[in-house]
Amino acid sequence: GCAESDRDDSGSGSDKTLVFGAAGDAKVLDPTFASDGETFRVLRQMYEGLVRSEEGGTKPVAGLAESWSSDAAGLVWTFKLRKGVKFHDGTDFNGEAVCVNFNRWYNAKGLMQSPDVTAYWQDIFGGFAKNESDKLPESLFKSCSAPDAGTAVITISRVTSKFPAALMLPAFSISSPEALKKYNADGLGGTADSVTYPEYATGHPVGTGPFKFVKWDTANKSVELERNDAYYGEKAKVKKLIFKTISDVNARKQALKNGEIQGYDLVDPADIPGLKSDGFNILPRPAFNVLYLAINQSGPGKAATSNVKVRQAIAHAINREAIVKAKYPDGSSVAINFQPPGLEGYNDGVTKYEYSTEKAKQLLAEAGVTNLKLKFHYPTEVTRPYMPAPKDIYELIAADLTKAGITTEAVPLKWNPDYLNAVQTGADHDLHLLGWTGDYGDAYNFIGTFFDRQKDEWGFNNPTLFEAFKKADSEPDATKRTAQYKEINKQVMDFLPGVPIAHGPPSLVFNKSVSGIKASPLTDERFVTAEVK
Amino acid sequence: MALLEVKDLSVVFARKGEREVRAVDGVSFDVDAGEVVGLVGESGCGKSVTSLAIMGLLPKRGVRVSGQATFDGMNLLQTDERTLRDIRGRDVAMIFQDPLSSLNPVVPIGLQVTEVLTRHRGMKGEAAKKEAAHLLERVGIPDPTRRLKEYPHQLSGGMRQRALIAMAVACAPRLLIADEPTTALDVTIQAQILELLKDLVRDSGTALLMITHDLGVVAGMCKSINVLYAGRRVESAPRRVLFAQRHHPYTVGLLGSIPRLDAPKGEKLRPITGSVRDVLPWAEGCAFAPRCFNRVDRCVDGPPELVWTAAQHGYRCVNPVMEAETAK
Amino acid sequence: MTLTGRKKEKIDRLGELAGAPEESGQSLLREAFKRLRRNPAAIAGAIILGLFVLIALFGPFLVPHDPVEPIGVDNGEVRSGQGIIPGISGEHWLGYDHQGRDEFSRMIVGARQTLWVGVVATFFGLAVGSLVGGLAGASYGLGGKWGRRLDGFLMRTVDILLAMPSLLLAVSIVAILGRSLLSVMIAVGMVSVPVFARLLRGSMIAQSSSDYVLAATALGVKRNKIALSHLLPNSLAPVLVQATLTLATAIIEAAGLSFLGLGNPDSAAPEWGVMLADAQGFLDVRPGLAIYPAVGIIITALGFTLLGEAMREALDPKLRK
Amino acid sequence: MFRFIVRRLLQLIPTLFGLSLLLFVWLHRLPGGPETAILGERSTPELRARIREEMGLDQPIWVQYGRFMKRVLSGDLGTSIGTKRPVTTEFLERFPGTVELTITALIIAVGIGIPLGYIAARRRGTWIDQLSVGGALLGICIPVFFLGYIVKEVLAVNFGWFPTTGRQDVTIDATRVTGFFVLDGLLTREWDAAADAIMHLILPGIVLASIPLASIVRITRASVLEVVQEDYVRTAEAKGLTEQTVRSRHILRNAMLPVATTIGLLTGSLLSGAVLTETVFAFSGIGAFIVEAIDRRDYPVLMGFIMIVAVIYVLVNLLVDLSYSLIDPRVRVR
Amino acid sequence: MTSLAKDGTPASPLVEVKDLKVHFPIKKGVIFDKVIGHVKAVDGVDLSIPRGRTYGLVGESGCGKSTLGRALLQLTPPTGGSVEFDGQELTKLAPGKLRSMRRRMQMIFQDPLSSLDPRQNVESILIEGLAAHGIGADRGERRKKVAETLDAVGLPRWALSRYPHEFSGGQRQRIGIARALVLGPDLIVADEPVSALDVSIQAQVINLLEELQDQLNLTYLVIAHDLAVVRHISDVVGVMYLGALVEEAPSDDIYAAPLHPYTRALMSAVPVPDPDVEDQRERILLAGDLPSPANPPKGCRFHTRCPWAQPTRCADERPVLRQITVEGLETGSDHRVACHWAEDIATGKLRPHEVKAELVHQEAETPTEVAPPSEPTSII
Ligand SMILES: Nc1ncnc2c1ncn2[C@@H]1O[C@H](COP(=O)(O)OP(=O)(O)OP(=O)(O)O)[C@@H](O)[C@H]1O
Ligand SMILES: Nc1ncnc2c1ncn2[C@@H]1O[C@H](COP(=O)(O)OP(=O)(O)OP(=O)(O)O)[C@@H](O)[C@H]1O
Ligand SMILES: [Mg+2]
Ligand SMILES: [Mg+2]
Repeated sequence: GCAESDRDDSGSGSDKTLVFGAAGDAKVLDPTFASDGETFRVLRQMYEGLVRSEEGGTKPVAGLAESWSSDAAGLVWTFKLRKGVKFHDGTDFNGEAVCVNFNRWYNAKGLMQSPDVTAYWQDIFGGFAKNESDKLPESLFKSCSAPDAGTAVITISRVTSKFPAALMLPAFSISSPEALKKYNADGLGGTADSVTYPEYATGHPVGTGPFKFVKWDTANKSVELERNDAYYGEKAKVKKLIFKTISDVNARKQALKNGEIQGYDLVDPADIPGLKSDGFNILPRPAFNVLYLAINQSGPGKAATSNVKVRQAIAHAINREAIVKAKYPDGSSVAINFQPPGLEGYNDGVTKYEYSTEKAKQLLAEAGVTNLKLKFHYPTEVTRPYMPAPKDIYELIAADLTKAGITTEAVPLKWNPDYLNAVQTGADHDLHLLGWTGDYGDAYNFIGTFFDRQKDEWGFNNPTLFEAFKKADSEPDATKRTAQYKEINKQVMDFLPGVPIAHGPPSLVFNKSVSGIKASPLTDERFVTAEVK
Repeated sequence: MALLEVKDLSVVFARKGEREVRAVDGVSFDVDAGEVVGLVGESGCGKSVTSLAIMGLLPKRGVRVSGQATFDGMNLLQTDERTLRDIRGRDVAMIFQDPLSSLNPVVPIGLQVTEVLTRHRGMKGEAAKKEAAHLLERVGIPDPTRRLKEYPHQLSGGMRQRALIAMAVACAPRLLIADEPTTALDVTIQAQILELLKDLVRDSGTALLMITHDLGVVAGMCKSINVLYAGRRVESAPRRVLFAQRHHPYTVGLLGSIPRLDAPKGEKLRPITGSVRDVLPWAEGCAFAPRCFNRVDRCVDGPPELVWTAAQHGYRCVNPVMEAETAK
Repeated sequence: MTLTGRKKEKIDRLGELAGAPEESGQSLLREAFKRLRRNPAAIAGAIILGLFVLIALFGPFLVPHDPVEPIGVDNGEVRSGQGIIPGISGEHWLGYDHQGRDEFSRMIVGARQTLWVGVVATFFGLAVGSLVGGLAGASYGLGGKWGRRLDGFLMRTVDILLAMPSLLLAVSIVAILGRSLLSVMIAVGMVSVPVFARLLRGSMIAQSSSDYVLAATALGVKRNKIALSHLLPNSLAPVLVQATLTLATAIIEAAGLSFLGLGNPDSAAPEWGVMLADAQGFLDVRPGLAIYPAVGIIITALGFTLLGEAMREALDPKLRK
Repeated sequence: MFRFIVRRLLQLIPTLFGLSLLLFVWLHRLPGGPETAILGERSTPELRARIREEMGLDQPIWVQYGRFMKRVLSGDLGTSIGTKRPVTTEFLERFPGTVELTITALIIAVGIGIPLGYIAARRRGTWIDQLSVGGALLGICIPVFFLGYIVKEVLAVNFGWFPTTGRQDVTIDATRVTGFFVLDGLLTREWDAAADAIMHLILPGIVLASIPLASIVRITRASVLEVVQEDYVRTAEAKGLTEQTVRSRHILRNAMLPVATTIGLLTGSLLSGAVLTETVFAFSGIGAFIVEAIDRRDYPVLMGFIMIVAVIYVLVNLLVDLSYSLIDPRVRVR
Repeated sequence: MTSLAKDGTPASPLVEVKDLKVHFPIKKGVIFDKVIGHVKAVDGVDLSIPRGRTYGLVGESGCGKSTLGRALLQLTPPTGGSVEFDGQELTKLAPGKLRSMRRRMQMIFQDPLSSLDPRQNVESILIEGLAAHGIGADRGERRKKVAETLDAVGLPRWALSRYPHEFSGGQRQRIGIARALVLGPDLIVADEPVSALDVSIQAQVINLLEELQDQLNLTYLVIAHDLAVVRHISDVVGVMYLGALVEEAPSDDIYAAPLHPYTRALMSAVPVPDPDVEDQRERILLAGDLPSPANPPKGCRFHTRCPWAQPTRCADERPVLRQITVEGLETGSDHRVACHWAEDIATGKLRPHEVKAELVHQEAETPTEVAPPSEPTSII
């Protein structure tokens, strides 16, 4: 009966189905355990957290919490919750439910403490109520209380710039306490090297979002959701939303052309003009990422690379404009910071290293380095939003470096785990390509992730820099913090641990018949507004 | 008119880029109903090619066949493939040298027999099976109904040859060509098979063209004998005539080569020197000349003609061996 | 006998024609080669391969452009990130590749690397496979009870190799040896090891029951010598034929590895397989980038296969008729 | 026969044991472990160390192997590190797809390959011969991703005859019984589901068939060439049998033996080798999953899958050997 | 046993075979092979070959002739019995000693082509044996020896650089003979040396063998299925049936007075190239085929096909080779027969009767091993 009446008020699009081509399978349906973009995309349609990102942007805006405030010390946060929200199972969303979720995470035991299982909790909040491993840090989360149904108060143990922005991560979505209990959400089975997810995580996700879970057809690589007719906000315009996994980008394109899917993510930049001329809608996301060339200072060529002149020479040698022009889609830009423009802390006034082979040669000469040969790692079989064609980019950089008199030895490795393993551990790499896409709108999520402590990836120890990060992170005042980040960016670009290269906008594409979706730099596209003609 | 008249049959293998091989070179002979005619010669002299040419079984490409092979008034060499298929197996049948390789290893004996019956006598199902069992029995295979279900490898050599004969005589052919039917068999089995063939000819009036390299075999069963050398008939005579007085040095040599069971011990064999490879092209003279003990200058003047004596005895030799010399 | 003068000569000459051939002894291989020369397919294959080898040898000296110089990127003509890759022009006969390099020059220069990959990979597979298969075959054929056990052990090992998905095999070889041209070639070669091993073993076992092996035993020749100087040479024909055919597939499989991101690390150096794999991002934009190397590979593979098949026929005694 | 089967199955045990040991050591020697795969760009040495410790990857390899074997012997293949689902479940879910695909490909390859090989042999040395062999070769020479692309572009995008991805239209609400979609459709009488599943098999089937096609053509050709000059074919001709009878009963039946072995071998390699096809067609099968597992260093999945694939490979070849004795009565399996 | 050499002096035996048995196991089993039976290819054969003489062995295909020949040369290890060669027991010889002993005993094969390595030219075929035994100090010396041998077998010098396939059948067999001769052996086992050859070539080879024996005082064991050939070249003929000798006699006696029913049947089956003989003679046609050596009939092995088989003894008592004395029949001391009723048959007291053919079930001897794969598996 309910569906019948809905049909009338939501118009002609109501019984339509939208099939979206995802590049990978969702891995789990419990947000707590999720850590990858493909899983997030599915969960975001079913779940909501206290905070969410603004549509099409990176700033935190109201989610299930309509507003929030902290005490002066920045440790006690009070969230005013949205009223009249119900979970898909019909139970009420309230402060109690928020605390149940936070306490569930905080009190995780056993396998739940595995970094493999609760990756984002550990990333943001560190440890648990009772840390079972001495390697776990103290938890950032301290307690949660619900003074009334419309309020949740969360206390944290120290000031950090991450909070509450990080709460927009889907991993901190609020599940129905009823369902958590009913489907034994914490009942992870097996042993650490052979974990099994409980029922909740594999087949019964219950959130508050605009779509409800229908089925997960692993044999046909698809997840099916349907409109949540009891959604408090504007209801979804399509009846069914299906995510179908097509990992090969050419296959996604052909599936779109053949009408099997109505849209897909991670469009190959080279395909964009063609798709456009075929009448498909390209939705470029703002470039919330950065590609950099890391120069490891304790690699085989450390004698040279630890010399800042050599690093500067490398920076000058690379024709970043040409690379961006040749290999990136429209709307890309050459990077001069290790963070994208538009994010607080971005600094226009950093030292820029213009393309000049001459200057590079001169700097090398000044450094007294001749016949420099560097080991250059690059990943294969991968395209990242910030790096559409790593091999091509490597080849262009290598050609540039050769011109400046630096020879490179190529070490191509499979992205995961070989490549990441090789460049993030040990010291057997001089140059490598890597980058980052922001999780939420915060500078620390970029530069902090890269440079806030000594890392094998970079191989340098710069206590001043590390100290600056610590200071900025614990600065409760946002404006001050931004100024500090600006300063850090300048510092970084003078120290030049690597060369930022590009910010590239990844794109989604949709069929002509689909409208109403807005691209998000955080890949937080909301299908609730999608309309299929 | 004889049942089968072969006239001037020639077969040339002419494949691109290879030397032409004149395997059969103007061979003529007749076979009458109810009689056994022998075709004798060493390996490679063209016996098999002759029989295959008559049957129309030579490969289609790279072969030139000329002359005539008239069977019952019909020139088999000019007959189209479709008609030939009707004749083969029904009017003219053939059995081959190696009984194992001549039977399809993956098809039961029964089916291999019944398929002929089905093809030419339109028999099907039980009737065909019954008839097949009857045929097997006729060629002396014990317990035929069981044998029908068996595969060639389950039969002994002699049984296989019998099964092949059963297939050949399934439609009571008027002409049977046997290409060295006993060469692969033991003497005791050979005797059984030869006896069987003799009986068949006697009982059904079938004409039999017996191809062999064993003069002993033809001595016992053929009415007339043709000796082939390098693709040509070098001597032809009724068997008693041939064994009594052979004229061609080749025939003489052949007989001199065979150790006889009944000959007294200590007698030396008198083989022909050289081998079949040492041939002279017929166009140049007598092909046998290089191996001949009796050769003269005239031998290489040109191709010798077949000379006929009164007793239907022909020989292709310019310096034939006469009676006195045979003993030598 | 009564033959005189010229006539006798004639007979002797003609008579000996068959017995004593013109030149000195012709081994089976030579005979096979003669048959090969008459086979149009073999000739076609040989011509293709001859051209291929010529290009591989001399191509690099004849190309109009440097095959690794990103001309098109430097001058801004190529913007593959936006789907702009200019095609055939007077200056660049096959256009640019996605990195702004001259496609024609890359095709020509790539022939060498392609050939090299095929040859080395096949050689590796052949060498290891023959070693294993030869040892197994010889010990089975000549070695008695213990020989059979050794053979059993070796063949079980080969079975394991065969049961292992070849992709995993290749991937892990490349992972363990590190990515280099050599490990790609070894990986491709490794996949054909079981094929060669089983082929040679089968062939040797078949030969080991032949009369000439018995004859050699009767002569008192030592087992090792029999294995090496009789069994091996006589069993090699099918293996060699297979090697020719493997050469073709090796090139293709090396390309497959590049497609999976495991190819030659020096990716700028042109090789058809790599070029083909690189082209997959631009199938819509410039299908030519896939077509040229694909056609190159197909023609080469065709050449090897034609020759291989013809060799098989030439060497096969059963098909000699 | 029974003895033969038992014997072969028993022989499987040492092979599997050897394979597991080899594989285990081999896999664990690969650089990078599941921890890097799990953590991706955000990995830190501390996190990696913790995961290694928790998963027991820091223990000596033989201890790990012992643990693995203990679990396997108790019938548990463990769970996937990547999906946290039991390896057996994953396998049961993905294997049917691969089987369906393999069967389709074999039907196509055999259906085209055997006639083509036969014709090539009968017209040996003519242009038809060269064309068939060359044409079959074309299939294997064009890389799967390219062929897949072309086939999809022409038959799907252009003509719209076939779907290009997946095993079934995601909007069809089909009941799953066995996991074999076509079979399920037939069992549940959901005809449209079955038909749709078949349509989804055709393009990947064609592409996958291109790999075994060349082999089948070549073997058929060689085999027919050998058989046609056998004496029994001459006997059959001498019996005056019709051309069809000679061809089917006497030539092809004998020529099929080596072809059958080849098909058996190919089946084995197709089962685990359909990687690229599965990827290009977003087809849920084990090939693509194995590749993912390699990337993730998902040891349990790799061990489990490869062992199962090895068993299946052996079983398929056992079947081929048995079918041998059906086609050829001379062969007594031993 | 004494016999006279050609020149009339008593010859000492070069080879003494006693109770030689070769049983090939028939294996079956689930995991490990169990022996479930034996093919009794040779089952208790005694024979003795005097120096410089020729012993001929005839019998139907599959009766074990080749196996006997090979076992004698230790090419197939015998299951039991002894082989004494020039006073040396071969069966107990160490492998190394045996190998050097091989110089003195050589073999000639039935199929000349398949017994020659197609990839060796004649020179290396002939030198191989010399090298294996270190005969001849250097290459030159060996070549000389090879050349002499080539002359002896009547092959032209140009043959040296040729390959086996370039020769005709007769020439190939000469190469095979030369290979055996070049080592200067005492004994030559010739397994069907002429069966694959044309009659004219056959005669040439037979003559050659005889000449060589005269020149070099060779001892031959000649195996053949053609009684006429065997009788022609042999001094003593042994008739074999299903793994055992049924009759042994000087070659003249065997024709003049065949004693064993099987010998009689064999004799009557051999076709004679003489119409008169053929027309007159009476055939003893044997029914059926040779029974399987894996499961030989009890008692006299021949009794299932014997036209003279008697209800007693034949089916349950295995006859031994013995000498018989019959009135009116000249049988030498070296004429032995294995038949219970030989006397009665010889005198004509027993008459042949009809025999019904029994089924002989043939099975593929060695089950075909499943063919190895020859196609590349693809990575992708
Ligand atoms: N298909 C063929 N192509 C070329 N030459 C052939 C072919 N078949 C036969 N010959 C040649 O024809 C000649 C006669 O061969 P044929 O088979 O008739 O001899 P044969 O007398 O039957 O000998 P055998 O006793 O060995 O069976 C031989 O020299 C042979 O080489
Ligand atoms: N290696 C072996 N393994 C098992 N059985 C064998 C073996 N060699 C020979 N036989 C069997 O031994 C028996 C005698 O074989 P042998 O070869 O000695 O016979 P033959 O008299 O030489 O026959 P032919 O005249 O056919 O050469 C046959 O039944 C044969 O199948
Ligand atoms: Mg013939
Ligand atoms: Mg023998």
